[in-house]
Parts: sequence; structure tokens; C-alpha cells
Amino acid sequence: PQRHATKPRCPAGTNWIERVRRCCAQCPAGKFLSSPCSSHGNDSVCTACPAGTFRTQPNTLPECQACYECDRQAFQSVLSNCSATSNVVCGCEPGHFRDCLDERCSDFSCRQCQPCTGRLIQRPCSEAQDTLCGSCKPDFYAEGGECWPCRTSAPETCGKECQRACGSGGDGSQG
Amino acid sequence: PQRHATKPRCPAGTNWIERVRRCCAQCPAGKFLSSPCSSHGNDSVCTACPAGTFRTQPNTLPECQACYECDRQAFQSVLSNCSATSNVVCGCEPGHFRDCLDERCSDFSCRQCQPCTGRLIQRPCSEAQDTLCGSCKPDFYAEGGECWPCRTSAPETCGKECQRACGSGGDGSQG
Amino acid sequence: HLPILQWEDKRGLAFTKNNLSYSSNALVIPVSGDYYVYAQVTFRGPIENKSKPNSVTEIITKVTDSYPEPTQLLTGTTTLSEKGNSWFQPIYLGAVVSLEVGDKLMVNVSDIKLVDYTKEHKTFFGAFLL
Amino acid sequence: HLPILQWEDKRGLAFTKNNLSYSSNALVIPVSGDYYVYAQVTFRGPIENKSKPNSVTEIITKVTDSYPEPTQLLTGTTTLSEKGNSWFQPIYLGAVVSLEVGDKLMVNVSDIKLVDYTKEHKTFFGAFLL
Amino acid sequence: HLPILQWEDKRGLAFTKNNLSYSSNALVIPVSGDYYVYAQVTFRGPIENKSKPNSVTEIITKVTDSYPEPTQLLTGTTTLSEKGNSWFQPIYLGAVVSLEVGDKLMVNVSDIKLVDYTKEHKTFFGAFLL
Repeated sequence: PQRHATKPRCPAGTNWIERVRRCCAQCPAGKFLSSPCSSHGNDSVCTACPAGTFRTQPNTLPECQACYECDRQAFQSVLSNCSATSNVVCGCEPGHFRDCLDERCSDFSCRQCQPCTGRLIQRPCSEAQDTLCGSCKPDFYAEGGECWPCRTSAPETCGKECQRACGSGGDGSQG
Repeated sequence: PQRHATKPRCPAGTNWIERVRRCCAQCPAGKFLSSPCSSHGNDSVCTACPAGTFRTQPNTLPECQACYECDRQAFQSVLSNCSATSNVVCGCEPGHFRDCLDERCSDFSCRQCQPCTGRLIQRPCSEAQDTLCGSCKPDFYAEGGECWPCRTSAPETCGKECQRACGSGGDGSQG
Repeated sequence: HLPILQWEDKRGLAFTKNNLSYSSNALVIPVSGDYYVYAQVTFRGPIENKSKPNSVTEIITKVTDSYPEPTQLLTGTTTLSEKGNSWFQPIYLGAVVSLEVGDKLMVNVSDIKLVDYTKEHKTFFGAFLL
Repeated sequence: HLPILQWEDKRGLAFTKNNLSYSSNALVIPVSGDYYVYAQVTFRGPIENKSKPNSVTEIITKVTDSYPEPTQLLTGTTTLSEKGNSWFQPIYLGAVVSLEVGDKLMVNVSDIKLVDYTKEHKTFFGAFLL
Repeated sequence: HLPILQWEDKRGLAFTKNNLSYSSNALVIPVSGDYYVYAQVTFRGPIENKSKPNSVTEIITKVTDSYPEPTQLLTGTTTLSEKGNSWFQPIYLGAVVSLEVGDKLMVNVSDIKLVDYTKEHKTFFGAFLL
């Protein structure tokens, strides 16, 4: 047996308000129900969401939801400000990408894009993904997982990547 | 000063029931006290523990304890089901051993037994411990902490472990 | 939305009273007022063919007839240190929230398979009227 | 002393009632008695040009006219595992304390820049009279 | 069973009232009813000649005349990340439980030597009748 009296079905566009035991008209998005309707009317008193709060849907709630804030200290940037009808939308500052905590990515931190020093960029850094570094740039040679500019290499270590640079300079003896 | 009246000693097999301020007969294991005895008698009303609950001891409790469950997703297996008088007992699925969180081992996870590929098994995997791997099997040779089958080794690297395999096959030249 | 946890409301230590009822995975509020709402979820791993997640999340949400979307009331999110094989991580949440009669309270988690449901004293959920 | 957190006391889920008021970063006790006081702070990192701290701390303190120094009521301190880049760590504290009318309750943290202030359901603070 | 913690019940912030008394390491329930029971234990290490444990556990248990064995009411178990020398780990537990007059509440821990008993605001234990 349903303990508390079952709530009657309310016509579309109205919600049951227990305090006054009546169906009252919903307030539009961007507003909240500051006081319920007087009779089965549509005279619900709706007030605009105060600054810093919002409601994205028609409702009969006693307050609006507090806007989230973008995490400036963690390199987040504001993509769109909070309005009476929409929450703030945060992204990452230039040079950073989203490191999502889980698939939903409701929580994410902004991490610095890797610079690919001395490498070709296969895919540039974006909001969603880090830069994808390619192989060493021309006139750079790979060693210890890094790419080093050819001119600093001693002539005798002039591997084939640096051929062009050394060839033009030294006698091109093979290491 | 002791606030609530000190409880009188109850005769063996009975417990003091504060609600009725009387000693009542204990219910046997597998049951709980659904309603206390009427007079100093042994007419306690005992009810069997509902499915999924148990009591291992005689008692005058108002409910039975909820059975634990075995952690199937973490490779635990049921050694014995919960009954009215005993909690479930969990072990590890074949090929797994108990990784105890503390000495009491009331919480443990089941980890995969190591396969000892290419090694002799000094002590097989059991509920309590991982497999203990021994040295390389015959016709296997040790390299980089792993055991590799002799026949794949190039004749010239045929160390002494592989003598038998190489000796019978190639000219047995030392590497 | 994140998956919703189911709860035992009768056996062992579990109970409901004063008309605070439990139905379809939610505590149903019988009387408007301020409630202290709390929940602990113990997460644990590893579980088969799932690598260790880098975080776990527990959220206590409210569903009400007056709004089409659930409202997040309390959230606990913690990252997990990479190494180590078997791990345990409890998250406790509790606070006072104002609720209306008929509101429904639920607990969402980042991954149901990671919840330790084996012992009633490790994962629990409740509320009381102030 | 450790920096004091500021709180929102009107918008969204936040509210004060029964004369428990909020002013200059503190809850002001209107009536002497035993209160259940609680607070959760979610810490997170990394933040710019700051290496990962090895620990974070949350303290609920009481300031009273009858004593020149704040009293630490509840403290949660936890160390953070070194590795891993982005991290989250919530600390929940709650207990019964006896308070006098006019006492002020505040929340101090080891480093304000590490506090996740972005969502009201991740960091919160409250008290109720028993 | 796991070792039982001892508590200070008079000095500093500690107090008992309304006949909730403390004797032989346990809170003794004076009146049957529903209580919100809570406890925080701060664990810390390293301590001499003891390697870092891989987990710490806190359990609030109930002992009653009606049953020869203690009942585990609330449990918090967390694994510790291997690396790192000095570490801190608080565990907070709290929930509503139904208790009978004369029941005794105690706090057990996995290892007493790892408990930070140095400050009353870091490790605490209490209960109040709803």
C-alpha cells in the first residue's frame, strides 16, 4: 500500500506542489518557482534565476542550480559563460589538452601539449588529444629516444639522417 | 552512579531482555527472537532466519546477520553456501591464489597463479600461495631472467644447458 | 548518466522506518524538511579483464517531479595510484540537504563492477530527518 | 595559521536557517549546545607552476571570544602518491562538538590553490544542532 | 579479533552526556533507539622496524549480551600506495544503526601501532541518539 497519498496526474505543463496540494504551472527555463499558484490556475509566481545560478528546463523548484566554475588554476578556460538557462562550459587554454578522468569527461584536467622538439608533428594538439609526434625532422638524428640537430653532432657520428648536413660540410666518412 | 539499573545475572541458556525486564530463553543458532518470553519462562518466540541471513550461535537478537557474498568478479568462488547457521565461505577459482590484505585474511583478492613457462614447478599453486617456479626445464636455457627452449637457440649459442639438445643435433661447436 | 546502485533494505543491519521507504533503487522522502544524507561505497579491484581505472566516483543524486533532470547533491571523486595489484578505496559522503516530500535519493557510481558488495558494513546508504 | 576557505551561503544547494548565520568566512553559532559539524574539501592538481604536494590537510577550527587563539576541532591529513599527473583527493570530516553562542566555525586548508571550488557538490561545509 | 582502540572521554574536546557512558574501551548505550555512530582514525607511518603495510582497516563493532560474538557495524579498508616514506591516511565512518540498551560500541583497527593518537582532532569516536 502506497503510504503517502498518491499524487494525482497533473496536466502537461504543470507539476504537483505538495505544499498547496495543487497542480501549478511550471516556470520557464531560467526562472524558479518563488511562490506556488493560488488556485488550479497558471498564476505560479516565477522569479528569474539570480546571477550565478541557472535552470535549463521548465520547473517548479524553489531555487536555481549554482553555476559551475572553470578551473582557471588548472589551465581551464571558459568556452561559454553561465547564463540563466545554461551552465558554464569549460575547455582548456591554448597549448593544453583535456586529460579526462573517465569516459564521461565531466571531470578533466588540462595538460600541457608535448612540444615534439626536433620532431615532425603527425597530428597537432587539440582540446581532445595531445600532439602526436612523428619521426625526427630533417637535419635531426635520433639518439636515446630524442632528436638532436645534426650540426652539433661530431662529424664521425654523422649517421645517415645527417648525411645532407655533414655531406656538404665534412668528408662524409661512414661511422 | 550507574544510571540504568544494573542487569541481574540470568540463568544459563537465558538472556536479560530489557524491553520486558526479564530473563528469556535463548533462541538456537539459525533462529532469532521474534518476540520475548511472557513470564520468567522459556516461551521465547523464535523464528528461523530468513533466506540470506544466519546466526551461528544461540541468541536473543531481533534479527539475523546478512550473509556475506563471494566476489565472483574478483575470481572468488563459493567453498560453502550461506546456511541459517553459517556464513558463506569464499575461496579462489582454479588457477588463482589468495592475496591476503592482512594477516587475518578476512579480505583477500584472488590473483592468477604464475605459469612458470619453461621452468620446473618447485611448489604448485594452491589456495594459500602462488606457484613457486624452479630452474629452467631440461632442453631450456636461461637468458634475461626467462627460460627459452633450446631448439630455437642458434647452434653457436648452445650453452651447457642445451648440450643434450645441440649435441645430438649439430656438431656441438662451442659458441 | 552514471549507473545507479541497488540496495538491500530489510535483511541484517538494513532497515527503513518513519515512512522513509525504499523503492526502485531510491529512498523516497515522506516529509519535506532538512535531512542528513550519507553513503559509503567501497570500491575494489582488480576484476577480470579490466585494467585498473585511474579514478573512482560516488555521487548522491536527487530526482524530483519538479525537474526533468537529476540534481547532484554530493560527490566524491578520487584518483588511484597506478601500481599495486589488489586495491580497496572507500568513499564516505554526508551532508544536510533540504528535500521535498516525494523526492527520491539515489547513489551513482563510476563503475558498478568495481563496487565491493560482499559485506553490508563496507557499502551503505542512509538518511535521517533533523 | 592555515588559509581560511570562503563559502557560498545562499545560491544553489547552500542555505542557512534557525539563525545559524554565515559572516566573514565563518558559521556563527546562535545557541549554545552540541552540534554535529562536518565539511568535505576536494583537493585537485596539478595547478600551474606548482609541483605535486606530498600531502593535503583540512582542519575545522573554532574561534571564540573567550580565547585569543583558534581551536582545532577536526583534522584530516593525507599524503598523496607521487606519480600520476592529474589527481583528486576528497577529505570528509564530521563529529559532535559542544559550542557556545557566538562561537565561529571555519575551515582551513593546507593550500587554497589546491581546492576544487568548481562544483558545489564536491566541497561543502555545515552544522546542525542535536 | 582485531585490536580495540582505547579513548579519552573527559579531557579536551572529549565529553559524554545523556548517560551515554564510556567504560572498558566501549561506549555503553543507555537507551534503545537509532543512533548516528561515527569514528575517524588517522593512520600514519613509518614506525620503527615495521615495513609499510599494504592496507589499513577501521571497524566499528557492537557487543551485546544477546550474542556471544561482536557484530561488525561499519568498516573502512584502504590500500596504501607502496612508495613514499612517511604517510598519513585518515578513515572516516558514520551511519545510523539500531541499538539496544546495554549494547557496547567499540573501534577496532588493523594495527594499533599505526594509529596517530597524538592529537584529539585527528582520531575521534562518537554517537548521538536521533
